[in-house]
Amino acid sequence: MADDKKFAGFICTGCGIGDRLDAGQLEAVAKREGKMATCQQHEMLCSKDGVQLIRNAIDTDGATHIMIAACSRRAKVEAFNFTDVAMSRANLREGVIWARPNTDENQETTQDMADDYIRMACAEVKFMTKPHASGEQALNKTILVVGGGVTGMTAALETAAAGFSVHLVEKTGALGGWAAKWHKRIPTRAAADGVLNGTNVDLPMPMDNDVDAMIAAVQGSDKITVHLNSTITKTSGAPGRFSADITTESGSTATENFGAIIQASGWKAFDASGLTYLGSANADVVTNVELEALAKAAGDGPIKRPSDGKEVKSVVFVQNAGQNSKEEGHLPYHSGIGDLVAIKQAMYFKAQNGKDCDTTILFDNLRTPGAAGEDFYRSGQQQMVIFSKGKVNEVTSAGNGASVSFKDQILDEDVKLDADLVVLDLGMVPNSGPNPYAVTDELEKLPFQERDKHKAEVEAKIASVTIESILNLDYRQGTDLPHLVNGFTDSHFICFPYETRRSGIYAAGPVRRPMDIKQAQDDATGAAMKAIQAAVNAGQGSAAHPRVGDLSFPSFRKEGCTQCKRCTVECPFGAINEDEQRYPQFNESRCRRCGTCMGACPVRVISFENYSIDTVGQQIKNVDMPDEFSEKPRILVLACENDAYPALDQAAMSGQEISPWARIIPVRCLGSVSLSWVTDAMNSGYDGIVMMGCQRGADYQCHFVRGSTMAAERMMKVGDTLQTLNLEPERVIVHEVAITDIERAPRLIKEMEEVVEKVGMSPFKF
Amino acid sequence: MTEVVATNETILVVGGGISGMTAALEAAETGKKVVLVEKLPYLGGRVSQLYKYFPKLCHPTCGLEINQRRAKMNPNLTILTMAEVTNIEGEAGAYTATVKLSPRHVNDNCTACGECAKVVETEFDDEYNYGMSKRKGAYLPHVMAHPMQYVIDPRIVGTDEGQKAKDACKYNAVDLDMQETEIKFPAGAVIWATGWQPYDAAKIQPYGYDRYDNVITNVEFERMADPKGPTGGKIVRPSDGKEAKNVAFIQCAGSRDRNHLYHCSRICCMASLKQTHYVVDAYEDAKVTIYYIDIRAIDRFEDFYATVQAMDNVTFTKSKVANIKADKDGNPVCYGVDTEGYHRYENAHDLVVLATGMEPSVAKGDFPVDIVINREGFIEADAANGGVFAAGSASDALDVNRAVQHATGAALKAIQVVNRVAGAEA
Amino acid sequence: MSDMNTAMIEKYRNSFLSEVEANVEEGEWVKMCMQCGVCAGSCPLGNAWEHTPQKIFMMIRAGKRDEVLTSDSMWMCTSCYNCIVRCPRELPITHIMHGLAHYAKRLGIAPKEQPTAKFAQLFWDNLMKKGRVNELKLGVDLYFKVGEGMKTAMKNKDIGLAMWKAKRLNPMEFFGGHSIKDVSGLHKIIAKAQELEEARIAKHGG
Amino acid sequence: MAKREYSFYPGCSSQKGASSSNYLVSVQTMCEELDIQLNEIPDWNCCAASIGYAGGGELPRLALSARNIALSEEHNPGQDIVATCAACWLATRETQERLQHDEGLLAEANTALAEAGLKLRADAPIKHMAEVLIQDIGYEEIGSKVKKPLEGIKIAGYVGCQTNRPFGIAGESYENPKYLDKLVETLGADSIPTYEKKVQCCGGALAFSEPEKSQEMIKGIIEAAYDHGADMIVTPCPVCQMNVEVYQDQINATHGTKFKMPVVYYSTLMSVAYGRSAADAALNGQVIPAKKLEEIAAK
Repeated sequence: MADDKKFAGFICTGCGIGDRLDAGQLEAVAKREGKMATCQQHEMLCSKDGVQLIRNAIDTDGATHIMIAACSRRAKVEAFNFTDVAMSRANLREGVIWARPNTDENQETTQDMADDYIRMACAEVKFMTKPHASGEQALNKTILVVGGGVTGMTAALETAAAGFSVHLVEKTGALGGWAAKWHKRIPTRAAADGVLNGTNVDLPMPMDNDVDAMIAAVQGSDKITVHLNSTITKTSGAPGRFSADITTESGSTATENFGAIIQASGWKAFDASGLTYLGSANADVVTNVELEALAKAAGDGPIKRPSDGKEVKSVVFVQNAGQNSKEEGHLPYHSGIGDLVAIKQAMYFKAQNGKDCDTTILFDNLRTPGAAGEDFYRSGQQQMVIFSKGKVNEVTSAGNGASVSFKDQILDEDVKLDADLVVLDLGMVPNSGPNPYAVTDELEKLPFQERDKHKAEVEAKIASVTIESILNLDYRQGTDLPHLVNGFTDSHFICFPYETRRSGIYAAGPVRRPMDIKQAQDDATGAAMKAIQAAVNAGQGSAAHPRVGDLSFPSFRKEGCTQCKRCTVECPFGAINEDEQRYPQFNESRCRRCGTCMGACPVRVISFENYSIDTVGQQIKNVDMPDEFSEKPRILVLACENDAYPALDQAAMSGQEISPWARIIPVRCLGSVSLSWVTDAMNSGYDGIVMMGCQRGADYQCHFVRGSTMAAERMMKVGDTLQTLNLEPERVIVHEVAITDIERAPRLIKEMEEVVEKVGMSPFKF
Repeated sequence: MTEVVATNETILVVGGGISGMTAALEAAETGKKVVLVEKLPYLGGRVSQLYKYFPKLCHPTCGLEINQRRAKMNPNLTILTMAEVTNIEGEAGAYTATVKLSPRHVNDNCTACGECAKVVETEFDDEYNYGMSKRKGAYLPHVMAHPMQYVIDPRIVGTDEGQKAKDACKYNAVDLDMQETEIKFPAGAVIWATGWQPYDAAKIQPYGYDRYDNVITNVEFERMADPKGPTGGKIVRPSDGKEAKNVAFIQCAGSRDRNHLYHCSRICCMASLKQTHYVVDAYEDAKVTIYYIDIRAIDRFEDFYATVQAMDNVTFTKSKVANIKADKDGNPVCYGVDTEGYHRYENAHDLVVLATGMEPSVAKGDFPVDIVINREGFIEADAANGGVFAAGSASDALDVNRAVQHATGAALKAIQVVNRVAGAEA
Repeated sequence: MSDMNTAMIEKYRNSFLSEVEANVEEGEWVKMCMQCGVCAGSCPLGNAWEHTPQKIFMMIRAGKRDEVLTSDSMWMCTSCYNCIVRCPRELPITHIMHGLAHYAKRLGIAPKEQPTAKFAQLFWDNLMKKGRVNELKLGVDLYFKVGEGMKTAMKNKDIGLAMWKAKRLNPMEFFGGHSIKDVSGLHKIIAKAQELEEARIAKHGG
Repeated sequence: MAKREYSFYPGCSSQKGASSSNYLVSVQTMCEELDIQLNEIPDWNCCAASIGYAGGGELPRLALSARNIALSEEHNPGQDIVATCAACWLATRETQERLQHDEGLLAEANTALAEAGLKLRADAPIKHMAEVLIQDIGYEEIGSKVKKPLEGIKIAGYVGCQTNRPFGIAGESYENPKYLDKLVETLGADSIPTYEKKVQCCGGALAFSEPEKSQEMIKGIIEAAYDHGADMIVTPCPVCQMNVEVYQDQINATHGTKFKMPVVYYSTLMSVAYGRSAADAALNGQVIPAKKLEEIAAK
């Protein structure tokens, strides 16, 4: 294709660009230096006829590569949406005229900036090609659901209802999971419209368990294939072409292909045996899970206490048993739904053992959120359930039954309370597979320099616990979904809760976060949505979140590859495997197009069609470099396109100045920044480099999760490179910049300006 | 005149906040045609007015940037701003929606160059900052607004201020003759994502929001903490602009209260813990008091709660403040009883922040379609709703994370309907 | 009733709560309290309360029968209704306080020397005589039955004098004074009402 | 404008020679001016205020007000019941609502009333005189009758408890009712909208039994009025009026204050503003004379 490239440039003179800048000169630069075959000016390029001008250049003059010099690439996206050509944009509005004061003494430097952005945009587009989908995937309309509890069944039913097929794999011999064991459900609704406040009004009551109906629906669906007593022994491939081995207890294996995967592996009850101080050994002290069995066994009759079968006349619920505690053998988090469960179970006694059965709930903060939650609390009070803010110290045996010692925090006194039965509110523990990043996560809690020292012991510690795999992925980076915290596989994004680090595999239900049936069902429906979407997008070869619709994907020059494996290790999404000759295998539809592999590659062989070592490297090289004595330093700014770049745009929009020496290049992610860009820039005479990425660490804000971390680690080594060039290390700096830093981001560039003043201009200007 | 190309396979999403955007984008990115209707001039809803999210303390505009980019690039998505759904007729698979379009008085020619705002002098309360600051009669709602187009306030149309704006525009983008119009189009399924609004704090009379300058709401405090906000991110007293270092948060201000909102608004506890960080980060000698009935922190939020509990300049008091009176220096004084062991208090603060709850944006009885709502006015999932599905905070008081999950599910519910219509599947 | 006074009430049992629910005016609301304390903070008498209303509700649910009924806290209520209008759960706290006070009185375990308890009784007896309150007799009764007799009377004599000057106090009231015509009718009505109420309470183990 | 008729429940304290007899006098004057006819409920009895609870149980106390309502229904059929005393109004209206919402209680009440050959529907609206003024008559008409505007007088509107809670005046807030201020302005005087003790309880119920407690509260009410430069306090409640007015000497004695703050009724103000004599306005009923009103009345 390279031969018949046809370059066309377009310069908008609207929004003051024409008034502030010498458009003629810009055009000259684009043609002479930028090698644009044609370059046209327009006073409003985003207008209908401006857009038509471009359209014609493409359709009639056959332009294949266009350079648009106008506003920021974030503006007028809909107007400049030419998907059939390679396109670059020079940011003359937000990037230049709005970022600089309109005064004569600034005129020259402002024009310099604009000229450079034209050069850069021309250079960039020259090395781009219009991305094409590889056609690696076809649309596969079958979804794999792992786990046959309420979450899994809901995911299966909702997926089927959208016209997709499902294979539902359940480890045990029956569908239904925990929910099938429950006597009744927490109500899903708040009080109906029109219900008044009162002491005897129609408030939500525990609901009948409808799991059997669900099971029937699943078994009755012609789109759902159920595999009982089965597990996943191998998963390979990528969205659109997953292949999974479904193996039965008896050992027979069936291999099926899937478009996407939903992991609904659920939860297990926290092991109470450690809670001896709460009487866990006492027969009449039961867990909230065990109580469901007692209640179910009693049918609608009175619940009897285990020790001697006496009808329970008094019961105490000990909330948060062993939860929210950093102590050994306790749960460090809170399961959240325990109080709703306790209210539900207290109502069992009111209904089955009589209204005069005394039920006391000892809570710390009563967690009954939302509309339905608060109404259920009222409902419990209406039933004369007694709620007491109490801190339980111990549960001791009193012959049969048990006695609870607690501090009533309202009455401010210590109480010893006898009861026929005591119920412990236990937390939910996720059923997740081994965390692929267990070691890294542990090590990153330590300061960088200490990590190597402790690596061995951490690895040993992690290896000492064996966790059964759920998915058995044959991925280079591990067999299962990464953990967020405490074993939960939830994504760490607040705005994008389903974005796991394994494209096309979505977790749902209590494996992501402790939740009740209703939440799990809502969650399963969302996961089903994402799974279907992943299959559809994979079928078109387009990227998943956040670069949705991006058709470009990484490729590499085999002859140049040294098989160093950096790319396979550093890919935040575990997208890259190694083929039998140990070369990287990119698995396009697992790839999120962040370019971290490109940044990682020491020999620069990895590239995207529209984003490569050259598309950026050439921009750096093509900046006009004034000589050492010009007093015109040049500062290269590599800014994350999601946060830092928008922050700089907004800075300009709100009247902040940006240094006239800065030349800003947006990058997909700081993780995609190749060290070679830094060394090239230094060699070609830049006086300073400012890199702006997202916050890293526990509360990372990087949309590619590890990108900014990877960049930071790489740049720690840049010091050495500078030493060899004997340049001052402070000429290169990496900052964490948020999209809200509209005042700070320009200041950070200014600070580099001051550094340059201090250490002097670079000697590498030729 | 806005044209909307739609069929019975089109999904109508009502409300362009985080839930509506999510539902619309998830459906559109699955290849469905979607029409998104938003009553304000920009997308993003309440989330765009927040400074940070709990528990990560990251920035909502970061996700908004991505969602807006998704929206700009997606050919399946039609966005109508300043638009309100006034009627929905028909049944699942065959609805007809009537939408009222209010005049923006600015057309798509707008390049957001801002010349109109430069010449207009008339100022109005800035809704984006809950009236804590002023904006011009020609304005960009906020610096991240999408669509990135200015708005001419109808109040200057017909005045020479309006004419000035028109004359200042080089691109014929200002259209003072623009009229309110009404359009009808078909849709197979509807996602109702009209979200929430802060409860009117003036109704909580004992707290004197309507009488004391230094009693503000949590949503106002959020704008105050934002560097782009009315105080440039400074936490100060509205009455005299002095630094507000001794700040009180009053939980359940309007929530869990039969005089106001029956329901627990779920997010307010976490929001106040988050805002406590703002205060503590702003001032070395900050002092924060949180008056609460129950702190409702769950799962991941528990750690967030623990971090704030560990701060030695933060006090938690289990008490619903009885009332507030201002002392001679304008300090709001909280009166009440700490119920843990009965201690009467009378605490003066620099600033009191009412953790006001969420109420549904659409009042009972104002829905343009038959829909099952509960006592609190939230939409219940019900077969009777046919092809209309609630998404996010229209269904319950939800935090952003849960709202987005719920909206993603709502998108599938809608897709199921239009897929049945299509007979074809996806 | 006496046996009920000594009835063994266990901790955190519904028995006392049920007793209050059945026998105390508006008692069925006690279970709905969520311990926010807004009533406690709203009471104009503030520190005069040994146990605040919200605490009393917790004590009832904790089965502290004697501590509640013998407490003088309920007698602190000035019927200002601040708590009622602010209560997020709409408990009619003023009435519950009156109800508890009356119930304690009825059981004969209300604090003997509580002045308001005495005054409230005097007020009732006074109005029962002629169907209308005789302020003068009430005042005088007060000085001698509640206050320290002559001392209190002397302390307040100036007020009496001033009121008399303002024609807002009539010494002649001491003899006869205002009355309704159908006093016996009123008495019959009240007697019947009392009888009905006794019956109701008896039914609920009063 | 047709005469307005109401079934009137004066209450014990406004009887001749009783503590708020002056209230009744000024109310009658005010009504004459506003063309209101008050038809006293024949043989009405005491409502037990909110202090009868020691001796009287729930039902007996309800029965007291029930009897008054029944008598009104019988003798003044179709007329709204109006009370001038906050306690009377509250007790009667509360009884009304309780009986309306509890059929059992209504039945029991009727059984009791039957003893005296009475019966009760409990459906007539029960109003405080302030409601009559604001809702039935309105500020405009009230203002139109003003002959001598109360110019130059600064008056603190003290609403108190029971006129304000739990029912209050429609559209007014419990924490910051504005109707007395509006009324004061309507009569040409200066109001004090920021008077923070507007709804502070005066401890009326404890005035006799525990004076030190109630007088502490009264002190705050008067102090605040002085702080705002008030010439006098106006109130719609006889208990408040008496409490706040008559104990000022004792408070001065105990706390070394120099209180001499007149406390008047809205009806006193109106009677004067409507050009009636000091006697008609019952200014002679003041324990602490309202000099500024006397001057205007004398003009």
